[in-house]
Amino acid sequence: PRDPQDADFSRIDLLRKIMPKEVLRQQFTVERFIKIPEEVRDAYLNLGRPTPLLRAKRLEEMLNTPAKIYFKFEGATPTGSHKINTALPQVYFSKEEGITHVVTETGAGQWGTAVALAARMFDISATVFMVKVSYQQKPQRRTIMQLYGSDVYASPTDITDFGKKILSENKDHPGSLGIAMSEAIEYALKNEYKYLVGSVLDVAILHQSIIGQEAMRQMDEIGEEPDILIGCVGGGSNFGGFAFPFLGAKKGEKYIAVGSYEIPKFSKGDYMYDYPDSAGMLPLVKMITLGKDYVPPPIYAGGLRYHGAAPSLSLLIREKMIEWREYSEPEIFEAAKIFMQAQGIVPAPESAHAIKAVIDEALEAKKNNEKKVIVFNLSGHGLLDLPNYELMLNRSQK
Amino acid sequence: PRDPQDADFSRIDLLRKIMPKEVLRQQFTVERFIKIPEEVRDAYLNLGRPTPLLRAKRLEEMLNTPAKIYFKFEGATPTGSHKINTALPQVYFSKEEGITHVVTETGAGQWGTAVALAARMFDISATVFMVKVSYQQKPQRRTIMQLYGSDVYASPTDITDFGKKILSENKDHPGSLGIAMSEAIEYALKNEYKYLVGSVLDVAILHQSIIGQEAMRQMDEIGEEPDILIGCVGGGSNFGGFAFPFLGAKKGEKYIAVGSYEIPKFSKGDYMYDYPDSAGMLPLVKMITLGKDYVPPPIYAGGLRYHGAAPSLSLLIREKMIEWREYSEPEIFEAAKIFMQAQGIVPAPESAHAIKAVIDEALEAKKNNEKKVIVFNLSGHGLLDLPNYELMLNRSQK
Amino acid sequence: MSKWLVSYLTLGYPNNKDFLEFMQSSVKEGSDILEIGMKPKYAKYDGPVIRRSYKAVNLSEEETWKLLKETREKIDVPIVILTYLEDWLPSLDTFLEKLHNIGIDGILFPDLLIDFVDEYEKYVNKIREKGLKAVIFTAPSVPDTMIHNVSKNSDMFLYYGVRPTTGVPIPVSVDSLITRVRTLVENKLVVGFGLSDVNDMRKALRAGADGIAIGTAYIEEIEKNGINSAISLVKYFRGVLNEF
Amino acid sequence: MSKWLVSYLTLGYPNNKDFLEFMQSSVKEGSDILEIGMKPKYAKYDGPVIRRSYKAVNLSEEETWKLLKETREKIDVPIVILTYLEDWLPSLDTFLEKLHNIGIDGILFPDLLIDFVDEYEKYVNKIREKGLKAVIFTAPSVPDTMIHNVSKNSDMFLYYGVRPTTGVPIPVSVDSLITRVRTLVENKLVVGFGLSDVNDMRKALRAGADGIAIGTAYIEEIEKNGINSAISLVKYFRGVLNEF
Repeated sequence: PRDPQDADFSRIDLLRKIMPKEVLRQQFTVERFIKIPEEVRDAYLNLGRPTPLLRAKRLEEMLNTPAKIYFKFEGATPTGSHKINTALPQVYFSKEEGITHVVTETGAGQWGTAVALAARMFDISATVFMVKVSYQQKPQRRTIMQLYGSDVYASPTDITDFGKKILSENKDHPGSLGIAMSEAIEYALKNEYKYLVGSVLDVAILHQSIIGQEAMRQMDEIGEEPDILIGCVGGGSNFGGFAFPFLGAKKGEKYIAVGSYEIPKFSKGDYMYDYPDSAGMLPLVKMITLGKDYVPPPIYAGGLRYHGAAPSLSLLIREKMIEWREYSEPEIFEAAKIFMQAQGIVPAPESAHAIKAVIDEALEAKKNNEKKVIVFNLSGHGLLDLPNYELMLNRSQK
Repeated sequence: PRDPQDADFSRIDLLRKIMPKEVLRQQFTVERFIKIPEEVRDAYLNLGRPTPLLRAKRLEEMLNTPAKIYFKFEGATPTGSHKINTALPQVYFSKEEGITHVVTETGAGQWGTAVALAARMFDISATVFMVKVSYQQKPQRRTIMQLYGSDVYASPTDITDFGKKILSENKDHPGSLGIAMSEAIEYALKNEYKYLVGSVLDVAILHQSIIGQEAMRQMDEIGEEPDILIGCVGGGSNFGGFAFPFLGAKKGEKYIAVGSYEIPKFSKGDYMYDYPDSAGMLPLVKMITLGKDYVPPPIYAGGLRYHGAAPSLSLLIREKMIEWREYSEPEIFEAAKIFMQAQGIVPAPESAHAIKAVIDEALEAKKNNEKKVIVFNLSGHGLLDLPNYELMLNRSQK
Repeated sequence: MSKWLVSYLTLGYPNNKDFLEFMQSSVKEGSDILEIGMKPKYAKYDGPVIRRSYKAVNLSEEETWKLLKETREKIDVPIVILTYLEDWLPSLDTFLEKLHNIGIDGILFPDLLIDFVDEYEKYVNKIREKGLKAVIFTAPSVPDTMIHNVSKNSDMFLYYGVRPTTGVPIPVSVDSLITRVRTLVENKLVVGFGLSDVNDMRKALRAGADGIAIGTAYIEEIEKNGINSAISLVKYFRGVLNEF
Repeated sequence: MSKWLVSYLTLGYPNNKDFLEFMQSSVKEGSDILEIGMKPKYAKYDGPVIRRSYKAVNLSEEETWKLLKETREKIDVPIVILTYLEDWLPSLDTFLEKLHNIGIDGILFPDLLIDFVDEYEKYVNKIREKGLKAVIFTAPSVPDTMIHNVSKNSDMFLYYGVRPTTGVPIPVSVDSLITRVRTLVENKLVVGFGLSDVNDMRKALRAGADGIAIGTAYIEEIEKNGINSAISLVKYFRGVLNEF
């Protein structure tokens, strides 16, 4: 990470002020393995980890492929996505440091939900700044957070200077992730709370590596060796958490990171230093990026509406150790439908990107008559995205 | 079962015409165990069965109880409730008999969702008559069914004589479960399709007994002996499926069936012959009932809005082998919130009734300092019920 | 010992004359026991065919007893009356005495174990007090232990109805059902109340049933082809039984 | 052999006179090697304190070289220049020749392995060609195998910066970090670029570091209490090193 040229303040120094110490330490660790604190393990257990590794047998049959398809189902966690994996340790370390209150922002709501639950589990308070349009359009996400006991504000709010400034310019501002983040950081600083970060940074990938660690063990238990590993990429934490352990253990021959065609970071992005956040509050990192000011089109896979990819993932893609794909919304809608009809599970639109790549690889294996073992990360379920699916359904019927 | 006095037609004979033969055979079987066909086992596996048996450790801690609390999580199935357990074999037997199309009705949508998925998995068509108000208020349930590939109609429709008749009397009729069922049966008869039944009948409980069978095995595996078994009761299939195997194996000392205070069948119902369906199309069965014409108040736990309880369950309650409880909506909302905050999982409002009983029993165990082992069936998740929770939340804040 | 054929007809169906003729010919063609249904107020556990036969009958009380008496006089095999206990509760003593007086052998209440299970012994004793035999009706819905206990308590034979109602061919696994119940029953076992085709009959007999009760099949035959055809059916069933 | 104290100051900070005085006194108080930072266009990998020192300096190119020459003449311990390769790429040959001509010993480019990793050997060779020593900068983000390889290729010592940036006390586990890197480095190992308190220093030394580089601490001291206080700090750190 580096600070921007002619920085008005040091972003790296800011990290130190807003992040829990242990989280920051882990962000910059070089340890190969970091022990999960017992309290966090208990919390994982309590929420039903390990998540299941399932075989998508009917999908194989529908595709008539010689490939075997397995998936790690992170949607089986109570908050419906992998986000809880890093929310828990971050909240735990906060509490260990005597912090009584954590703050974050959320766009589509999955990260906010995870933080809200983690805070409840370790009995500390949480405040979530939720982008106002999401707050209005995804009331269910807001309801869950509230039921978990968090304070949820529609950002921009009038409880931060930054929010007030935005509102004074436009009373009806719909909000943005950048604004929500700025508000969250300001709110954390002012109250000496801690701010939690949901993706992109190495520490988030580190915490998510429980996905890949579990999956490797589960594959061992059923005696399968993976050939192809696939995940979708928003910031990169679910992909990295899933694929890096396999990569590190040299298990697998092909790793595929799947992004959105509408947000073409892999095909059109540059590899350069850029802000991980659109607010420009965090230190610059070197990554594949469309630029922090890039405005992602409003695709339904809200979690992929991100301009960059985590530095480690970006480097591995540059070094050609990881391949990438980009799929369009109609393609992933079809893939999601096929998967639903085969396995019953409504995938998150984000995860449907991975599914599309899985289907392509399975068909490729069929063409070549190869008995590949494909494993992918189903990072979340799409039960709270059904209104989006309905819109896609209506569109596809026209 | 019996036909009504002065019946215009034999309901028992109608069963024969509308239900798949093997389903009917199982309805009246006296076998202690019935083998699950391999194809159905494969389908269960494909959908992630066995569902997990989890320990609610944080709930224990929050209640500071010496009791241990376990729950069987049927919400882990892709359709989010136990309903798929009987939809799968019913569709499978239909297909085996050469049926290409199944029909059913659905109120809140869980049963319809289960049938839609089961039909897709065995590659036959499904038509679901969904009560019009639900169709409009629960578009997400409708969307899932459509994504699974089913035809979903808002009942009353103009594709059945019965629907047409209702519509001619009131163009804007909101529909009812009775009307939807009548339409489904008429539609099935006219087209020589088969009609599938979601609860109350013994065959549904038989199929649901996979819940209890799995749970017993899982308890054995962790070396625990259950003392108290708890489930909620709509028609009785999730409760029966969960508790009867334990009862039959003489595992446990106390079985508690939990209903809704607002639908006081246990406290105010009679034990008598009554129609299981409000349309009066099915044979009379002897059960605890508020009468088929009883109109349940609009509580959020839609699955408990039923006038009776399955005959076998009713008898066991009469014989005092099973206890009952009834809880009000504010009570179960509090219980749901406690559970969410302890375990993260949003319970279905129906299942929250079981949770309330669990909390009461755990507190009783605390009072008596008894190390009871409580096991309950979390019959479904409440992710698609969040709008209801929001209403409850708003109401409780007033 | 040959297997029993228990033949049923609703009293007065399709009319008094044909009823009497069927009864007499039925014995001639091989019925071992006759069952006679007395039209109830509410045929709770009967299927649509039997119910149709009740509807077709319109005898006054006087005519009912007269016909029953006449039947008894013309028939020399045992006669068992089938009717619902519920209907006769207000005047049970008188009713049973009357049956005994005209020489009826036994009585079978299909609702005895279903609706009066807690006091069934009281009624069985009452039936015997009045000089009649108490034939007990059981079904798959009756628990195993109870079947075992009542089987010893039933006079003449234990009646086991395999289907939830008569005349509706609900699919049941007759072989496993009878194999199972045979082990429970310490008495003659007559299977009926819904047996509809001869394959099912053969299965029941192979599984150890001592006899078969037929009713619906006769009524349907009478409806379609008249009394003579139904009499031929008795002969046919006798033939099937004689295979064993 | 005693542990090395490598002391850093930005060229011309806080002014030419004080800079020179600090450099000379620093050697007197026990610095083994001096590091001199030349203000870059963009101090990519420096923390806020070092960046403030750059901002405070405003030397023309001519003044820069003059001051550097003067420093060299007054100092008899090795001098290593710290500056960004990126800035000097257009005139790298001239730049290196000039450094050599005034008697500078070595050069350290913090961006060499980060932004020019694929061609770092080319630049190391170039530095040596021009008669200078190439001190290589590594950090936790550099892969283990690369640390091992470049460590053999670094002149004088291998520089290992433990924190992602200078002067910001990001929590790191110095002991395990240095224990680990010590096994990889076949060379003298100098640890710095963010070491801020003496506990961390002691940990690094205990874990096998051959020396410690200090910079941010001096600048913060100068900012707060002036040049003399910073000189006392050199003495203090020397004392800590002498414990080992």
